[in-house]
Amino acid sequence: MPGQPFVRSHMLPERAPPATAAGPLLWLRENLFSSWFNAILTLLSLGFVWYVLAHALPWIVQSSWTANSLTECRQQIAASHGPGTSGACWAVIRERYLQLIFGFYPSRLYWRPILAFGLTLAALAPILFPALPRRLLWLSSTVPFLVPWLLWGGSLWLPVSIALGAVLGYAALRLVTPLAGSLAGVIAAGLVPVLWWLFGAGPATGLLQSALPLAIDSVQSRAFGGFMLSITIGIVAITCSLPIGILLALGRQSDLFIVKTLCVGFIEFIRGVPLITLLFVASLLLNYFLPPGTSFDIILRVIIMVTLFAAAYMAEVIRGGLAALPRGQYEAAAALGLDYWKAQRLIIMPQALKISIPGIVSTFIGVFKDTTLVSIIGLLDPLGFSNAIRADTAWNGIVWELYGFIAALFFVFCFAMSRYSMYLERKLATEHR
Amino acid sequence: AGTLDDVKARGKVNCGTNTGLVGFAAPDANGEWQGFDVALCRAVAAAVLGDHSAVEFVSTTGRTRFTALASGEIDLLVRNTTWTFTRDVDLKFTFVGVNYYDGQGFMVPKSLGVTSAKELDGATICIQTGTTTELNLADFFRTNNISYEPVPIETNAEGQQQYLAGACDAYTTDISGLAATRATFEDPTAHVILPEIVSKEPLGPLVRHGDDEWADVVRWTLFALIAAEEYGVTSANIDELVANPASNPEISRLLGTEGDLGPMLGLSVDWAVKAIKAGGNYGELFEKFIGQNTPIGLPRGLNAQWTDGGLLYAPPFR
Amino acid sequence: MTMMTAPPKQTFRVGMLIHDTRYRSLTIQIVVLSAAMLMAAWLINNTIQNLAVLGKPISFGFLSSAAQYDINQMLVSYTNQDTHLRAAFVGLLNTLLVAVLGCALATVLGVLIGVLRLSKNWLVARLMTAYVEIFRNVPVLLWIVFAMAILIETLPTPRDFRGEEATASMLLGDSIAITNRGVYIPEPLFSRSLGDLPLPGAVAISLDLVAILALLAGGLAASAAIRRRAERIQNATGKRPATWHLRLGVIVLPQAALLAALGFHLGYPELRGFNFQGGIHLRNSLLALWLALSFYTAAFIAEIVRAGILAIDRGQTEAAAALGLRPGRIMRLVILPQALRVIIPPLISQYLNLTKNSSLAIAVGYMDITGTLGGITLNQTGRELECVLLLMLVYLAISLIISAVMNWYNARVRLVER
Amino acid sequence: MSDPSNARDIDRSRMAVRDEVAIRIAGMNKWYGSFHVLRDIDLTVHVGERIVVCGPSGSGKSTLIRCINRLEEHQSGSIVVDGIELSSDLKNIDKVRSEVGMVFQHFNLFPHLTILENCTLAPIWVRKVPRREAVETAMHFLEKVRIPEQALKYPGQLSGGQQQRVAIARALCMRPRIMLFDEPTSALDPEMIKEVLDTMIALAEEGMTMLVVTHEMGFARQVANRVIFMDQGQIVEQNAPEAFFGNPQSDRTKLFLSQILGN
Amino acid sequence: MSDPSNARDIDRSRMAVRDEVAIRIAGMNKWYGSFHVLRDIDLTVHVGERIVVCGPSGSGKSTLIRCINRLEEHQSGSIVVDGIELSSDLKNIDKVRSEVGMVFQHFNLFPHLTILENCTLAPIWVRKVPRREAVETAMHFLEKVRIPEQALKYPGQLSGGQQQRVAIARALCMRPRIMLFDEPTSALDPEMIKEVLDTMIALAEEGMTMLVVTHEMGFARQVANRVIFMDQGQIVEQNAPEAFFGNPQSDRTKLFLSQILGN
Ligand SMILES: Nc1ncnc2c1ncn2[C@@H]1O[C@H](COP(=O)(O)OP(=O)(O)OP(=O)(O)O)[C@@H](O)[C@H]1O
Ligand SMILES: Nc1ncnc2c1ncn2[C@@H]1O[C@H](COP(=O)(O)OP(=O)(O)OP(=O)(O)O)[C@@H](O)[C@H]1O
Ligand SMILES: [Mg+2]
Ligand SMILES: [Mg+2]
Repeated sequence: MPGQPFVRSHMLPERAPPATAAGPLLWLRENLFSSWFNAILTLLSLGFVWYVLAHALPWIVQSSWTANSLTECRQQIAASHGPGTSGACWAVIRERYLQLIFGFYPSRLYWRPILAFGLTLAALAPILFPALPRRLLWLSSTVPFLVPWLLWGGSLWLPVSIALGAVLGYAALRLVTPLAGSLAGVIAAGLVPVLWWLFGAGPATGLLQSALPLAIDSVQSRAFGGFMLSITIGIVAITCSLPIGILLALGRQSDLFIVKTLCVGFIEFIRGVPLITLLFVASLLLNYFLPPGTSFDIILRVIIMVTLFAAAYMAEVIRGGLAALPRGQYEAAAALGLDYWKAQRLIIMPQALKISIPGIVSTFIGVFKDTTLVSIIGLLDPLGFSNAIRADTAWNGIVWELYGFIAALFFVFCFAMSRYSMYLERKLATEHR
Repeated sequence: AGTLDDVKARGKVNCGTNTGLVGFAAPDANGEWQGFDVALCRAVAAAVLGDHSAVEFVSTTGRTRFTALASGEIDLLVRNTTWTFTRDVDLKFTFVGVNYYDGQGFMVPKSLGVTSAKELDGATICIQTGTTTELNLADFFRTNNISYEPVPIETNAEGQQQYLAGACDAYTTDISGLAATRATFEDPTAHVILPEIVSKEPLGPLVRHGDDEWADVVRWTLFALIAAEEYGVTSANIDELVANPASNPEISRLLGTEGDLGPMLGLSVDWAVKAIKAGGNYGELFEKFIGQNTPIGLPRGLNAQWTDGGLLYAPPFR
Repeated sequence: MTMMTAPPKQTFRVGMLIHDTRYRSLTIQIVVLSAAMLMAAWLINNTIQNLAVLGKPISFGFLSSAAQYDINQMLVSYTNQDTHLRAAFVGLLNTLLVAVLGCALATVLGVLIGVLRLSKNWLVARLMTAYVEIFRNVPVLLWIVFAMAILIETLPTPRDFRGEEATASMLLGDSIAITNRGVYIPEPLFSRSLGDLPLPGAVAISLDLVAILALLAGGLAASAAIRRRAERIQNATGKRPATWHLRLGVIVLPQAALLAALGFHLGYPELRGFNFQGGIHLRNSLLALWLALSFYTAAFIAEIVRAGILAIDRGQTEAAAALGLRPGRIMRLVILPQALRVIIPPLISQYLNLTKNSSLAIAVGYMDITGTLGGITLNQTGRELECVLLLMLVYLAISLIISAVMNWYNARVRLVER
Repeated sequence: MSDPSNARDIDRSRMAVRDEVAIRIAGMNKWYGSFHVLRDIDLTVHVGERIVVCGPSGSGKSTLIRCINRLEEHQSGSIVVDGIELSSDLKNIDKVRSEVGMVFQHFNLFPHLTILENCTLAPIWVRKVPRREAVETAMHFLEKVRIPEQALKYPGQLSGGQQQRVAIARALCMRPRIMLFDEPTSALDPEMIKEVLDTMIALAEEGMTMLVVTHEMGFARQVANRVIFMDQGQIVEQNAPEAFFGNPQSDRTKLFLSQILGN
Repeated sequence: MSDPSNARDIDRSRMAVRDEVAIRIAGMNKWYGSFHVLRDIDLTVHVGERIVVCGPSGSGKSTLIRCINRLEEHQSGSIVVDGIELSSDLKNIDKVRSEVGMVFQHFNLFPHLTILENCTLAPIWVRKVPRREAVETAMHFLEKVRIPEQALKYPGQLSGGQQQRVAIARALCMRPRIMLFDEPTSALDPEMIKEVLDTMIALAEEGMTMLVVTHEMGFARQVANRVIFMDQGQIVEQNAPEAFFGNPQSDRTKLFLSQILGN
């Protein structure tokens, strides 16, 4: 018999679920003890957490902050916590944390790297957080010239004349394009600044400097060390690798066979070898490849190699962004009469880069972590510096405190950045495009 | 242009050092490099530029040190580097002298009960790589027909850590390094340095091949420090000796109060005075950084003046 | 259908090199190619000049001279009288060894952690998140030196095993010794060994191993045959016979027989002289590198696995469940085949990263190819250019092989789309 | 809204409803956390009945039919399917699931398997049918849904309508006695809706017991012998289609119908 | 299918066709690889003509109009647009593209730019119009498509119909003499189709030369002065709309019309 017609006369109210379906007990049961297997896992995890804390906490807490050498540390700890207690000797961090952070940078000039770092953050802010006013982008475009000047010091006119190169490139683009077409324009825009930087910038700086001396103390890059070195290498490499990476990605996407082959070859080569071999190239071979007699500073050489390294990875990230753009965007741009470079600049790149930001941030984290490798070629990054500190008679034999401090600093940086990139990924995923 | 002109034009000496070796080179809490090797760099800077702080220290590893020198990144390398035939001839460097006569030895815990390196059959031995040490070690064990387990390590700090923790039975490196390391132990007396010295390790500063003017400057700066000790010239009495030239003409020539040795080198007349005043004569430097009164506590041994039965022998200043 | 009329002939003008799409790409490519060649020529020319100035013409002759240094861990025989080339080969094998071990452990850990991160158990999921965050946000080099320090500082020395009041003891009936010089485990020995099979290049392979592997291959083939038979039966009758005991049997029994025939026994490590002797010695350097690389990479693999599983639409599980499939079968027949497609490509690039990161071995003195060819050989001979170039070539070859495998796999499993 | 009634005449001869009970739900309640989704559901479905469930979005339609093959758990009340009471006993669940076929809004075909493999997977692994036989059954049902020629393609190569027909064939291959449909046409383009509805009508003509969540009122009129209207987790009204559409009783039903038909 | 003819009366006064030739295609062939997509196309479009192109899927309609502004290259024959022969010379291509506006099926608005920026981008960068003027023009055309109030929003915030109208405005801002439309309404929901068609009708009334690929037969009847039917890469039939719909000559046309109108 099929069911009878039925009409509900009154609507039922919503009722609370039965007791087994809510409350903290339910939470415990569902999240920690939902089955015997889960219960075992929970107990094991609790045991593990307890084990780790029981060993690490006393060591961290029963420590010495004031000693001047490892021996003194041991005495102090034995005195205050009883003999045989093992405790951390944080005194080494107290004495050396400035060195671990700034290396040999002159202490009266510490404000410069701090200011530079702050400026970098400020410049990144409008790029990273689209909600901020667009006018801040002007700051972003001056910072790449300002920050190196703050770090290395010297004449103010040097960054000015280097920035002038960028201006000249833009001018060349605007001048040449109407006369000789956009391809010639782009070539001119690439060539003019390079020529200027190679031949014009030096004399111009000299001239300006003699006309109006404006300079701050210059600091050799040998004085760079500790975290400042890591951050400098990381930021400079990422900033410089971005344009190279864009060009490589465009090259790899293009249908010009030779261009494509060259780009693919470069990218795959760099990605195929470990960074440490590239650092060997920087420290051992780069001088062979340059004209006899040229020799420049190891940190610059390292930055060059790390930049190339980052550029290859960046190219792949940006290629992913380009691939994610629908073909219609290219076609619509073409149908409006935009040529290749204009379409790239106005339509494609702004979108592709935005999609790629999480990938770029991840690349940056990777490069930043990899800067520790420079300790292997003798640069005094935090890890390298920890060795130097351990070579001091007073601190010979100290291990965990230094490693712990360095690890904690790296963790704070990288964790913050990875959170940011996750936030971006979520935002991009939900954003209407 | 020659390196000397470059250095003068630059106003700084670029000096390659170790990334950190107790007593020989390490940055102190103020970020100043200190140590026996470092002091030689400072003396050269003082001699050439008149300012013992006009030095840029470039920390180098075993792998990068020769490239740094060959490429001109550094002007001289003072990094406990052993003078060997191939380095001098094949790698094309010029060793200008010896600032420390060393030899490779072994350190073992007393409790091991070993009294000779020949008893180390089957032992685990920590060696610092990138030096001649591993070659000497291989040779020693091969000639004595005994086996060993090498544990290669990158830095002295790690070697010490492994040795102390018992991860190796013996630690081998230059005797100076062993002594320096032992000195920092909680209980130095619990460790012995075995009598065998398995190699000759003349450690000295080196410069590039083919720049004899610069090699001379470094060479004679080193000799000036050595000679100063021989003649009793110290940083304490040097001012007085310059003011009242002594009867010893050798001292006068060294200090520039007589003759013009300095200008012959392309330096000022009082170059040696500045070099000695930078940190003291050889003996003073030795005592200050690695000698008996330092935690490192090295005896002079081979590094005593020839007059005391050592090997230090500065050619005449004339 | 239609005659192709040839395009109208146009007279060529120079301007067309830039304006005409047909010539333009050619022009660009020629410009780029000549720029690249000029650049290369410039670099090579500089190098030649520099080498001439230094008096060190490129030559690989040093590879055939005696290395004169010892390597503590080798998979093929090596003495300090062997050549630099052989030392490099020993290093390469060590690189491959740690890479293979590392990939295996990283995969196991990564999968475990990735799956546990999705666990309904709140505590476990949190712990695994903490693991992932901690490991991937601290540089791998730091982990390597950290691991080494832990092994050295926290484990007992061989001395602690000695005497009446020994503070440490061997595990599993005196068969495994965990010391701060490494772990000693029993080694397989054969009292009736078949001897070695010499191969060209002074490499020798143990015939016992060959026999065991051959028999293992045979056993696997037989097992596969049994599986195929089970499948045939299932296809024919719908019932799948239980075959695991048979399949296990054909693998295990012949092996056992062979081992008995070869006189297989274990060589236990024992404390003699300064060290444990006998057994297989897993050195600290290997262990530290292996553990650090594996734990570090496992954090990344865990994320990949998690993403791979999450990438499979819930609908797939529901549809399979609605068809009456059991959870185990759903995992095996529906989820895994799909998730693997998502997981494997990034997984392989993690393998690649691990292999490249193994070059950090020098930080703990593990003699991989960077430690031999790029380390001591380079130091002793002063042949930077040759050593570093060779080193890069070796890594490049490894990478290219791994990515070739990856591309092959990707092409094979790509989902068919419209 | 396409109206399949023009397309062909329906053979109602075999669509008789028998007395046997296929599904009996009594006093069933379900909560998501503390949100009360299904409230005191009572519903009896007889063998051969074709029931259309409709109602506003979020009213619990999907949840209801997902409870019937226990893709969701209910917290109180009872559900008996084909004589088997649904409890947390795994065996019961397995039995019920192989008696009840389900078709989803988004098809949920397995993209890594061919169409044929999609259809034979469950018979082989759950029903333990020999492969040959499974293939024959699969081809039979693929013919029934009129796409035998696609058997060796992959789901990604098919249009949406074709995929949904495969999903129906896949469910039929388990020879279920009851079929559940959760908005089977709402993810499809208009041209494709018709082909899927035709397939479902053919199924109804063969006397299959069907529970269909859909807003295709043409289909409901033509095929259903009962329409159930749900709102806020409760059954508000149920009736034969003519009565339901012609003379809705409840205010909510009227409102809903005016919205959906006015569109 | 919505029928805009009910919506408003069409002002045909300005829709006269002039003698001037806007597009002349002669003996044009195109291959994709070895697949012959367009075969011996001959077509002359006069200034002010409004041509509707229809035909089954895959018949080459899109390819044809994409050839006209050289989004695709043709391999033989000639295409002359507004007196400019399309060759591989970049300058010609640029000129043609700024004479010819194109509207795509999927709008292809630039999602990172506001509506206004979408409309001013090309005038500023290609036509080198001062920004102020470009904005004025843009607002003018946005008013014409009746969404001036959306000017500062982003495309993602607009409905499909609004987006398509913006796409039309964007093309118009370049002040093209010819407009190409590739199925401008097929990605839209039925309610939105009408608003876009209305916009296109308004454009036609102003005498714009238009080539429209569409299956909106109501639009064709009302606006077109020629309907072209394509199949397998060839023009099979062309005629005035009344004749085309009332009395199709070719069998293929008849079949196609029966399918599309019967639906
Ligand atoms: N897994 C879940 N957890 C919590 N709430 C849920 C879950 N699934 C569904 N709900 C909620 O339960 C209610 C009923 O959902 P259900 O999917 O059954 O509605 P529906 O009638 O099928 O609606 P629609 O027509 O949109 O499919 C909705 O309010 C929904 O938000
Ligand atoms: N880039 C391409 N490469 C190869 N073949 C293509 C390409 N673009 C289109 N085709 C093929 O050319 C033929 C014509 O395509 P076109 O897009 O012009 O058809 P259409 O008439 O617009 O069809 P629809 O109504 O589906 O849009 C189709 O068979 C299509 O598969
Ligand atoms: Mg639903
Ligand atoms: Mg088309």
